[in-house]
Amino acid sequence: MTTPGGLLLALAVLVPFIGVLVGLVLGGRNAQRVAFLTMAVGFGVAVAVADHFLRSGAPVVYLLGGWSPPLGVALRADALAVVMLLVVAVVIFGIGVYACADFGTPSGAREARAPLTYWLLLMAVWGSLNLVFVSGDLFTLYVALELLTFAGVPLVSLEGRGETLRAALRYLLFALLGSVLYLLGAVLLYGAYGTLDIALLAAHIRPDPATLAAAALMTTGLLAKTALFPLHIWLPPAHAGAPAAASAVLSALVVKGSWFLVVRLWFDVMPGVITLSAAQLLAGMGAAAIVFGSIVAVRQERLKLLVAYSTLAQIGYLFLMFPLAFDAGGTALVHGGALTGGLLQAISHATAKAGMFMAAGLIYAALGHDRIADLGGVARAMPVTVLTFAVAGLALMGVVPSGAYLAKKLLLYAADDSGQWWWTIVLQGGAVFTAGYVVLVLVNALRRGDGPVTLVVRVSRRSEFAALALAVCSLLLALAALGPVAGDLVSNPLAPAELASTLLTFAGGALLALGFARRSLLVPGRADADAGPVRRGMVAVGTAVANADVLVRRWPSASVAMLAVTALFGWALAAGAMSN
Amino acid sequence: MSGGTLFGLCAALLVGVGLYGMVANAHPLRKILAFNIVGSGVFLLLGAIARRGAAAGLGGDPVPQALLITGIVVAFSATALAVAVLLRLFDVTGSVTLSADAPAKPDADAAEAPARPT
Amino acid sequence: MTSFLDVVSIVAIVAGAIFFLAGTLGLLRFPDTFTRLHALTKADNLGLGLVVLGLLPQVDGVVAGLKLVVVWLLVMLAGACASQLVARTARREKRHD
Amino acid sequence: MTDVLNVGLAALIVALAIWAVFAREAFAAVVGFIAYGLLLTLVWVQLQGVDVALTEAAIGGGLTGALLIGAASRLRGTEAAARAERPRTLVRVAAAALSAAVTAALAIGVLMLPDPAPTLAPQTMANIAVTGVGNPITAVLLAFRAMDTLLEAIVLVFALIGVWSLGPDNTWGGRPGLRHRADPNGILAYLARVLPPIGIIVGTYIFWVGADYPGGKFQGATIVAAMWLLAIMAGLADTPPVSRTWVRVGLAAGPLVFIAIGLMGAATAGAFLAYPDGYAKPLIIVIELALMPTLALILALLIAGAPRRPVQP
Repeated sequence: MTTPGGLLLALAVLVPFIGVLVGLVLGGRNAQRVAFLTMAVGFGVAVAVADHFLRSGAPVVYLLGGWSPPLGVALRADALAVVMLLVVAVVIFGIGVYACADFGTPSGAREARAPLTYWLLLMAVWGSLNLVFVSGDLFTLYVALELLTFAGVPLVSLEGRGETLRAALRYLLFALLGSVLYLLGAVLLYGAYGTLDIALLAAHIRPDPATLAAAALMTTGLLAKTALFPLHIWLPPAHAGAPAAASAVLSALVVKGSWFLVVRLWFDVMPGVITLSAAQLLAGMGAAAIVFGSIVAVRQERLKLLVAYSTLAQIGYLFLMFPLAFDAGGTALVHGGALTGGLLQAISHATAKAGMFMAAGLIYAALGHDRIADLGGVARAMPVTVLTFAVAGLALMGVVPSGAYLAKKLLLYAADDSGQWWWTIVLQGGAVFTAGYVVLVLVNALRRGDGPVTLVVRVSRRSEFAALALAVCSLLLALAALGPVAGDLVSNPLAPAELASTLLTFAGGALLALGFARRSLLVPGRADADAGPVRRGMVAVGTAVANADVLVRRWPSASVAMLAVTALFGWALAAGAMSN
Repeated sequence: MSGGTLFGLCAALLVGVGLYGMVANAHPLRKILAFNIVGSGVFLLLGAIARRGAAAGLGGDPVPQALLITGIVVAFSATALAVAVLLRLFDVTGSVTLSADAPAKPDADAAEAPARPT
Repeated sequence: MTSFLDVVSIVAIVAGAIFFLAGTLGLLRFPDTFTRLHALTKADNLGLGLVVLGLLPQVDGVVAGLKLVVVWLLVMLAGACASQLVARTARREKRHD
Repeated sequence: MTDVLNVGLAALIVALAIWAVFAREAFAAVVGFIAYGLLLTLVWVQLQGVDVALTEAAIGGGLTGALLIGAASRLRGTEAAARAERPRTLVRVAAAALSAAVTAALAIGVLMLPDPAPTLAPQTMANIAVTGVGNPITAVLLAFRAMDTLLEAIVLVFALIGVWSLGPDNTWGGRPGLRHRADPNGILAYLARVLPPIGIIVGTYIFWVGADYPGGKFQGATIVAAMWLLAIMAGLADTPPVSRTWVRVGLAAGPLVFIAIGLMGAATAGAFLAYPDGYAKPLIIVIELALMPTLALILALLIAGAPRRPVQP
């Protein structure tokens, strides 16, 4: 049944889409104005949805056209959806403010290609994401996924250079392969149950062959769109090649859409069908992503690529919660502390990574390059931007009171409760890997340059502060989450235990950076051959990992990997169904 | 064997053939073509399922048939966008290879600073 | 009367099918573009025309019959124009094989 | 007899799919794919989906085929290089094995689907009277699942924005695609003069009967778009500059009217995309009427590509 405030869900989707259409008609400078108007209205809608949700304490539901499923399509907003609606509204606004400097159209100028398409696509991404969050029908969700892809791909190639076009094509083709697998799964589900409504499916789902095949296909398709290791073929070139204002959208928001759908599918459509071994497989891919992505990130010479590989590692984090979210018997996924932790992780990554990409973009614009080794002196020239990078880095590492900190706490509790000690190690170790590349960048940025830094372009103050604001949001997220989540989880950041853990993380990160960095961190000019055996060993490992990355990201290996992951999931699910 | 089951099995074959084509063909245009074959296999499966749901005097379940029409249009949009990216890639670089995506040399990249609207 | 019309239908459609078969055979076996086109037009025009003729007694209503005739005419138009274009391209590119 | 026909059809389709994947030349593969699309149309008829058959013929075979064949002839020179990049045998064997595994899993899934099959046909027929239309698929597309249809129009708009974003900076606002020139007295120009009036009538007819019989805005719009493209290819017409106001308005009008009527439903009939009692059919026709030109415009412009020729001031 439609609940009060239900129409707001339709508006959350329609407002950005109307913005795209009106912006297209008015064109030129007006597209940007329409975008900001849309952001104001859309934010209001998101707040109103949250208000209705908090007051009733139950999901907000809307039956489109008044037709109830299975014949009609329902929109639903549970706690997950409400939180994501709000977060995306905030992040889009932050990115929008940042993008004014890059994609603003001065008065009197003729309409230009990149600015117009940027503002239209920004709204397009937003509306598509909102649809992903609130849609209650697996086919409508398929359309939402495709909308998201069609909005994301042109963002990658906005600058029109050959390598970005190649990245866009890889992204599009791989994403299409992913979405076709998703659709295949949805079709099987319709054949088995005669409905695609999430709530109705959840009530009838049973572990028969069609359902298991559907689960494996849909999960893998979505993972390909999320770029979880080893399906990250498209992510590094696409995210690093796009203009910073677009990278922020792609990295902070677009990948969260398909991640959110995995959560929906596993927790809300087939919680009893998913087996613990499938969840371990998923989280195992996540753990591999953290190690792999972080090491390759530290091996990068260019800041934007480093940040892109950091996204690869952070996506891994988002999947660690799945094996920790099972009920006591290990038979079904339940909404609980682990899921809250995963959600917080997603939010803190969305805000921190947006801030980080923006900071990287500002540095690129100001220096005319983003070579990490040549960042010396930039901290003095652009203190706000380097601070942004540092704050975002701290937030990603999970320092108190960041959202990632709280997320880690929740996941650690869940790991303890379920006795899965190995995830405790991954969770603790993951922060050290994050610290590795953050330390690498900060050491280089804080180093005194050879001479005074010459800035090619004066970057906009407004952009700098928009980036900082998003990073600070991420760092203070735990405080905002205090209300809904138990307060005793957040401790004083200066308490000895916390301080020690933070320092330990930094120290571990520094060791990783020392070992893996492409150029010696302490003595910039020193050749690796003169280094000690440990450093040489680590360089060898780093090179091997980077080479493996090149291999994994070839089209044939990546697409074979996609099919293999499908088969593995099918096997993990079928084995569980047979033993039950 | 009913038409629904026969074409359902045919759909399974088309999906397999198309998936293989997406992996094994190097040319992006052939990948796009193979994507369309996988896509039509998926659609055919849904069509077979619709046919199995014939009832109430209808030859097939109209809901999946309506989904099919939407799906075909979405697949066409995807193809149009992919072909446009591919042709532009060819125009700009003179080649269509998807490999060799190693990051450009930093110096070469610094030389062509991003075109920032002023 | 009905059976007579049925016989007409069967004869016309079978004849049409034979023209289609001959046209396809020609398309596969003839040596160059122009002769292949020649074979193809037999299938398009005569084959389809006979099939339409055979179907005419079977339809109910004048409108449905008219639609069939329009289909035939449109195919002839499109076929004739397409053949022309193919033949001209073939001649320009001097590709007769 | 029908069984033999169906088995033959299925075998032919699989064979053409294999041809499209394995053929040496892209052009030959695309030609195989177009034939494949046409045969698929027959399959849809066999599966009692005439609406789907029309869509498949128009879009799956027709427009997609046109798009691919244009691309194949432009990219002819790149094929040799691509052939050299063919994956190694090991990868191909792995791909074949895994694809076969997917096929096998699907086949098991198909054979084990529940019997009797779940269906929404009775529910559709029980509620179709409210919508006032006679074609159940139109009822699903414009009443029960109208949201999907709205989103589908928006998908097309997004795709077009994406295609346009791929043009060079200096031709922004200009005309998409290349200027086609053809002999004004040639056969193509003749066809482009004779066919469009008929095509537009046929397209409108297919659109008009869609409310009660197989057909609808999409299939109709495709035919109209094809007629326009024919005129463009024959040099009788040109693509419009993408900065023209009428183009922009035309692109947005269909979805915006759809949304406006939907919101009117929220105010008067209790839900977004609901229709007030007794007004369902006229409103559905208004929506289709508004969508049809938008769809025709978008479909044609998607084929035409990114703006490449600046407008002369």
